[in-house]
Amino acid sequence: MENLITVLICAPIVMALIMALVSNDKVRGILTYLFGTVIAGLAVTVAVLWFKKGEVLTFDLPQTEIWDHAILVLEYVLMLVIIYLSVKAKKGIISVLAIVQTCLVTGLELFGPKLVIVRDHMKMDWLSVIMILIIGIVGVGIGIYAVGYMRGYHVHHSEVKDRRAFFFSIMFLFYGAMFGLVTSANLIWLYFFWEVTSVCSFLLIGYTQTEEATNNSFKALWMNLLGGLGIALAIAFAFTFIGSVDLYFIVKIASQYGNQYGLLIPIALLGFAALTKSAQFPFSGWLLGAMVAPTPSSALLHSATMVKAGVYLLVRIAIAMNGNTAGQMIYLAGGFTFFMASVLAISQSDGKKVLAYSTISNLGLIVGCAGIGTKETIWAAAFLIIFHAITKSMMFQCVGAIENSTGSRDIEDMQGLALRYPKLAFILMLGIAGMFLAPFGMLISKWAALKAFVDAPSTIMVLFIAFGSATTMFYWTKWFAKILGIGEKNEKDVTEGNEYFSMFAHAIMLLIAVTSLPIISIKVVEPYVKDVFGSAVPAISESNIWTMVILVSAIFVIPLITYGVARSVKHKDVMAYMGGANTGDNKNFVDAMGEAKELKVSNWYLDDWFGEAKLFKPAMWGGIAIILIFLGIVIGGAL
Amino acid sequence: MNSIHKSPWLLHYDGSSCNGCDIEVLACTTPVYDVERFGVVNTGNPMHADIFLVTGGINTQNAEVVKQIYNQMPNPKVVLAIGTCACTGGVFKECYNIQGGVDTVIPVDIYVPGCAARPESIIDGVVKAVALFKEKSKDGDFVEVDEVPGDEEAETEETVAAVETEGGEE
Amino acid sequence: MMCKIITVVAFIILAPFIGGLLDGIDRKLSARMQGRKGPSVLQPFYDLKKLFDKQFLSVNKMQLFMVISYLIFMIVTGAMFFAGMDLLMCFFVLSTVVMFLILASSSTHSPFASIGTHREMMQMMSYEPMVLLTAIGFYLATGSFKVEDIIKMDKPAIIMLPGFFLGFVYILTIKFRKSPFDLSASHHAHQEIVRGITVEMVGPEFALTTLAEWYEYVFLLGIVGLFFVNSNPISYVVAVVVAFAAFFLEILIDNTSARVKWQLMFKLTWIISLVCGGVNLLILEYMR
Amino acid sequence: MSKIMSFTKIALKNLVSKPATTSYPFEPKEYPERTRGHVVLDDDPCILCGMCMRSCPPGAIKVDRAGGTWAINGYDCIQCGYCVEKCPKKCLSIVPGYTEPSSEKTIQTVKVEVPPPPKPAAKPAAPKPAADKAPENKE
Amino acid sequence: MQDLGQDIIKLEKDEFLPEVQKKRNENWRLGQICCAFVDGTTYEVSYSFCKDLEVVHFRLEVGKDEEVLSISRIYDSAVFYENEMHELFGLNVTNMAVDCQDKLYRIKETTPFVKKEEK
Amino acid sequence: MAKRSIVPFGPQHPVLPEPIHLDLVLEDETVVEALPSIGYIHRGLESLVAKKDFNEMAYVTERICGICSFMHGMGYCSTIEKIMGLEVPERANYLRTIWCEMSRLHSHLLWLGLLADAFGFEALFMECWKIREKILDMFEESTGGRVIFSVNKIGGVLKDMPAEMLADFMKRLDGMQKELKKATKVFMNDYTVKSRLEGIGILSKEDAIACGAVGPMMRASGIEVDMRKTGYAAYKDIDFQVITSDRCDSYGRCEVRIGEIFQSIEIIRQAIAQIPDTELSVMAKGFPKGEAFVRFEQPRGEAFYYSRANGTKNLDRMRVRTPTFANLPSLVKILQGAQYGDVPLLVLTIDPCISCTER
Ligand code: NFV
Ligand code: SF4
Ligand code: SF4
Ligand code: SF4
Repeated sequence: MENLITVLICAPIVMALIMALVSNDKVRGILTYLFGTVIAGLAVTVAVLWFKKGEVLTFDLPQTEIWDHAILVLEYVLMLVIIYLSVKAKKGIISVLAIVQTCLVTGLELFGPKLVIVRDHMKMDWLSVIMILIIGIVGVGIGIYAVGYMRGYHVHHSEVKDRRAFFFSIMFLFYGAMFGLVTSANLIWLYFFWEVTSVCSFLLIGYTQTEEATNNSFKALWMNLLGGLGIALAIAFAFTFIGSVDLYFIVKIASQYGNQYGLLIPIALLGFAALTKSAQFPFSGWLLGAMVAPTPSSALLHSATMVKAGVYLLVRIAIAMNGNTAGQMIYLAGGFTFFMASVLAISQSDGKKVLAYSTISNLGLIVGCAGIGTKETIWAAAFLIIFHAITKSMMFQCVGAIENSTGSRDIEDMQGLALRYPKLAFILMLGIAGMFLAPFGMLISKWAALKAFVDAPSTIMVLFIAFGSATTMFYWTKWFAKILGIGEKNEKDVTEGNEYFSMFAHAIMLLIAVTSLPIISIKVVEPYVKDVFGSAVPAISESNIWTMVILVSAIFVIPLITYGVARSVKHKDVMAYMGGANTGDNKNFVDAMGEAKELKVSNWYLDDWFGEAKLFKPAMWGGIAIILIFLGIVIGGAL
Repeated sequence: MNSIHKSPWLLHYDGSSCNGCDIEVLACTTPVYDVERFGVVNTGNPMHADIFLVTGGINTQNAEVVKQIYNQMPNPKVVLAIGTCACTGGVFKECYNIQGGVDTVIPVDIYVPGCAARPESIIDGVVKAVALFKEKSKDGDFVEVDEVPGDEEAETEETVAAVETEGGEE
Repeated sequence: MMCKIITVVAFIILAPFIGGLLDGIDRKLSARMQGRKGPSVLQPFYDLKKLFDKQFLSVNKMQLFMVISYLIFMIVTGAMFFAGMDLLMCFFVLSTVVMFLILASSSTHSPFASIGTHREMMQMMSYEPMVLLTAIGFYLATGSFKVEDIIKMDKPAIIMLPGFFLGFVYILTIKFRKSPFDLSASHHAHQEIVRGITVEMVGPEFALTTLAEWYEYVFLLGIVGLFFVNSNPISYVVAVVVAFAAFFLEILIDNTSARVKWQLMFKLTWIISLVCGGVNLLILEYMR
Repeated sequence: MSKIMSFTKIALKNLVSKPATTSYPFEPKEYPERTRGHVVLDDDPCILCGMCMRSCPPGAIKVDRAGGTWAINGYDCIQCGYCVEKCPKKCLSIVPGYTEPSSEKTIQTVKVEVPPPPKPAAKPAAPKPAADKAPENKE
Repeated sequence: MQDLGQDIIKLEKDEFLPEVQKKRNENWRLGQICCAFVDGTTYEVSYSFCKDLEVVHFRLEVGKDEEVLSISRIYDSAVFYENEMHELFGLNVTNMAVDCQDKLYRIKETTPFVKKEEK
Repeated sequence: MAKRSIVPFGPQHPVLPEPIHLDLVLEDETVVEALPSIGYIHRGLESLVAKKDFNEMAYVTERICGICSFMHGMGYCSTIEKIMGLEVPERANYLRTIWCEMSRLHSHLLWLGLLADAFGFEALFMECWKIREKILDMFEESTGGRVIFSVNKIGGVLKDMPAEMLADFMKRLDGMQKELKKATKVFMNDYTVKSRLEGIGILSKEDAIACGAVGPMMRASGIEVDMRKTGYAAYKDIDFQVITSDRCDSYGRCEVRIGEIFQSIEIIRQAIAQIPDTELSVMAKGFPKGEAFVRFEQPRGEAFYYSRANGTKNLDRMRVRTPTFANLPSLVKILQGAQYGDVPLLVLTIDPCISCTER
């Protein structure tokens, strides 16, 4: 197993180096398929092998010493890279963050007190396996999609310099970093991988090298570095107060002793770091800015995997947050973000922006679950991670494909997509339904979360969910409604086979995940919860889950039947009602000047209510307030 | 099979009436006359209507509108011309912008004279119209599309056919 | 089990009759409040039959498909409720139901239907929090989301849930499409959006929508009743009486208020949900 | 002060009191005597002078001297009463009762026996009741 | 029957606009504009201005093919009157703020009020 | 990121009894552009002067509109009376005044009802129309018509109202007043109603003058102009205060019209008390020659009547400038930036009468 994990982490990095050298498009495509298959295969193998044993595994990589040193060196390399890039872009101030944290961590490592408790550096449990599978399958799917997408992208955006070699290279590097992140138990290692993902994200956001992209990429960088600083500080505290940098040990201690002896401080700091990574308010800005990046990177980094690193970490430390101030900070930040982001999403008409807000919002929900830190919420959080990763990745890809075909990712331009691009529309509709409709996975998870919050009990979270669900419903529904409706048939679909392959693979994955929800619950999530909490109950009773599964089938079967019925009914076409001024084709009416005027039907965006101009700042300040107040309490309480 | 006589929903369109007949039609729905006693609902939407009440004569602009609304009403349907203007053009028939009564554009089933037509007359007219449904629905399968009945002058038929939407049943 | 099946079958068969009758009573009472004689109480049934008898015109084929799905899922929701299943799930499915209605109307590319659609969404956004909170209230009061468990309590839930009850009756005004919140479908009076969400539904299609609404009436009144039902058989009578009283109240509100705009509806509904639901929730959680 | 549901009192009062609705089609309506319903001709004194025809704003009256008929299109008459005012013989009157709605626009024709060239102040010849008021199809 | 300001003030075309502007400055409102086509040769255009209960009528006499300057830039509400005159009488009103292009009433006939004389 | 939609509002639209078309460009539900189009009722009846003689025209003009029918007939007759220099007998003047005010009552009540309908208060609509029926009954008893009266002739009126009838009417009006008080209170005080009226459709005093607004529209913007104060018919003998409001919004317009309802009853009361006993009409001899402008206060505001006679039985020109025509620019003005839900309401607050406007 140790070796396998090593390969899992190293192989992508090697592949990244190779990809950086390939400039031929065809070769790159073939290599991507090949490497992708290898990575996915490795991920699945790891998962299967681990499952055969089915127990928590702590281990060290072979030659841990070398790894330790390598990471130490690489940390400095990373720091230098950041300094170089930020100085080059005249944003040198950012490098201060990098210098401070790197020096802090490495300084402690090199010159700090000897660690009292040294444990294994690696750990594998159910959660790691879930993450590995997500990265390995969803992530690789996105990689395959990227081959076709980037080709189309450069056809459309001729102004952007073709740096695909760089793009794919970073992508593979990112896989490796992610695998490392989710298997590390040593905080210093985790910190290192964490920084690598930040830099990957930063590089990919700046892919187009436009001014906007550069600005946004640096925004992402400094926010993520702030998170990195959080981890660095957490490490520092752990070093000095606990004498260990073993994540699990820290969590265990903290969950046992609560806020005594400042044990909660590292937990709170880790939580803080996770908030930045998961783009919770006030750190949501970077994720929104990241939408300038080509869609595969949005799908991979900014929805399916990297941002999940934040919530992953939170779920890891959740048990230590149950019922204390650190937990309050996290769940308030999460709940607040869940609500605010879903409200803000209403005012967006850019498809990717909506997805971004929705991602932030859903991450907020997971964060909230983790912050509460009970069995049920962790159950819910695990499912939210799974469903969100699959669905969102699929939707990002779909919006990207739509953009490549229609030249726009504006929701208004998706009018009648069901007629124009039936295949893409199907994916999109499945995704939207998956995001909020009963009885799809996200909703079940949300339901579980709701129930868990009621039991917690946490009135404020219940209210956040109750109101946030309502707003969530609004923005999804209006998007959904847009896709149906009339449109011109037979528009040219330039989506490539590999893109469809990935999207349909996701769709199938989603359906499998939904229908096998009970199995996943019993085989994966419940054991995990049991491992952490000592016992497990699924948040939703089994009978309900089964009803849901039946409903899922119903939701496909019933419309199929009714579709047949509806088709067979005799009818006569009639003009749509336009007050008697219809010119006959349902698209034009007689206007005030007596001429035909084209009808326009647009969605609502409620700018005066929920516009970014109105709510973004308050949301930021709200987030800042929550974090400052509770961090203050945690730290103040310890002193 | 015929159930419309118990629930005739009506649509009122003001052609170029002077409002006199108009407000009398509205008055029919108000407490003193209350046509809802007979199940009449003033729908305001051609797609839901069974009876088409037109007040006022036909002029250049509203001819198209009247035809369109007529075509948007599902079968079976009847048309009532309310008021002298709608019957014949009335006092305005010599005006340059009045083509004449409603029957110059769509087939009219019942004429309700009066200037203004009294609510009582309108009620009588509606009652007569409802009786017509019995015959109308007997005319075979009304799910079938039928063109505007050709009991008018050829010229009318042409213009009406011109605004018919294309495409028959599916 | 047998008993459950009987209830569900009874719901499926009887609900349209009850719903239609309620509709008829509504129309009759409204007419009388307006000083009119009004139609017969059976009028809704005549209307329904007529609508089925009309020619079927269609703007978009998609619509019929959505409307049928709307009806079927509405029945499923009601059936789930009367089968004693999970209340929260009923509500979740209910929002799926509304989705179908929204999709039905938005598929037509009609300006009025489109505005109706958006208002319907706005309404949904307004009442959804209270709906969810109601389910949570029941859970806190009785320890279960399941209707079959809730009705086995020995005290009516209303004792614990007065705030939720108020809030729920409040949003019923929206769900029943009554003034002041009859914004998207314009059941009563004339509205700027013509018939809003149902504007392009012709004959049979409109009939199906009406039918679904009747099912919804019964389902919603069922929930009103649920606040009162407990293991005591007399409570069922009380529940029915209260459901009728609530219905009458809605008619009265309908006839004594102007239609407000959605802005006000949204604001008021959220505030009331927050106050009624939130306060009661806090109290319940504090009591726990 | 704003109140909510301030209409309640009126609504409830309406609910319990008798509705304002007439039972029109089931009970005939009683019109006030001035009601301008339709124009009737007392054919005795009529001299078919055509004054009414010329003064009628919509042109609803047709007087045919040669054929000896006076005809009115009830679907064209706007009940203005101008003919009544203008008739030199005062043989027209406008009385309650509206022209019935129907599916055809019919014209009421009255046969008028015009007396021989009138001698001033002479009584008209013995009238022959012109009962032929049967509607004729116009179109 | 008393009606204030019955007198109609005849104006020449060049003093017309300044007069109107003066009225506007004194906060008079535009009462109406009426056009009549008399004798088959001239248009009589009457402009009425009101203030409180007072009223003043200006009268322009315009030849058949002559032009009238629009006052719609002084009084917005003149737009409807002027378009109406143009559509029904064929009066040439120039410089209108909004020109409906004879689509105000969208009638079939052109200039129905002057037809007989012209054709 | 507001996106625009376009809604063809009308010509057939249930909320407006009359056909008028508006191209509404919306952002969400906010109207950013409103283009009205008229002409669906245009008949061109002013051109009938060439075909009908000037006496017949009295019957044509009262059919300009079925709501303000009486005053149209009267206005037209007045122009001819003025041209021919006829002195209308006093009783006729008083009768005209009474009928004018009854018209105003019926028109305002009709409007109140429609307004209630526009904001979705069906019961209130019914209540207003129920009360209005009583006035129609009075009309029918006195003139023989419910909405078109045909009692005006050049030189006077055709029908008299005997003293018993007047007394009876007064009694009925007293009864009505009580009911009206209750119903109008709802308009003025109800929370939901106020939420629809207050602050909606603001037309400032300056705008009102610039747009040439008339009638209640203008008076609700705080401008005190009422043509009845010029003292036509019997108004010279009647004591009344012009009702205005400074609110400038829909609520103000509603307030003004409600005030006028009660004022009308009061005016009728005064007129009945003072009505003299004279002839009903004077004979008009010959054909008129000359021209005349007359201004009257219609329910919707100031109307201009103009006739130009040339000494033959056909007039040269007859023109009516109706209040709604004058109020259209104000409508366009207040529609800008309104909410879509308020559009019918705003259209109604000018109390539009399209058949008057387009003639
Ligand atoms: N008042 C009035 Fe008229 C007139 N003149 C107006 O616009 O209603 Ni039909
Ligand atoms: S018939 Fe008379 S009342 Fe009716 S619209 Fe014509 S003119 Fe007006
Ligand atoms: S009815 Fe009178 S006016 Fe007419 S023809 Fe006879 S006599 Fe002459
Ligand atoms: S009442 Fe008027 S319309 Fe009727 S016939 Fe006499 S003049 Fe003609």
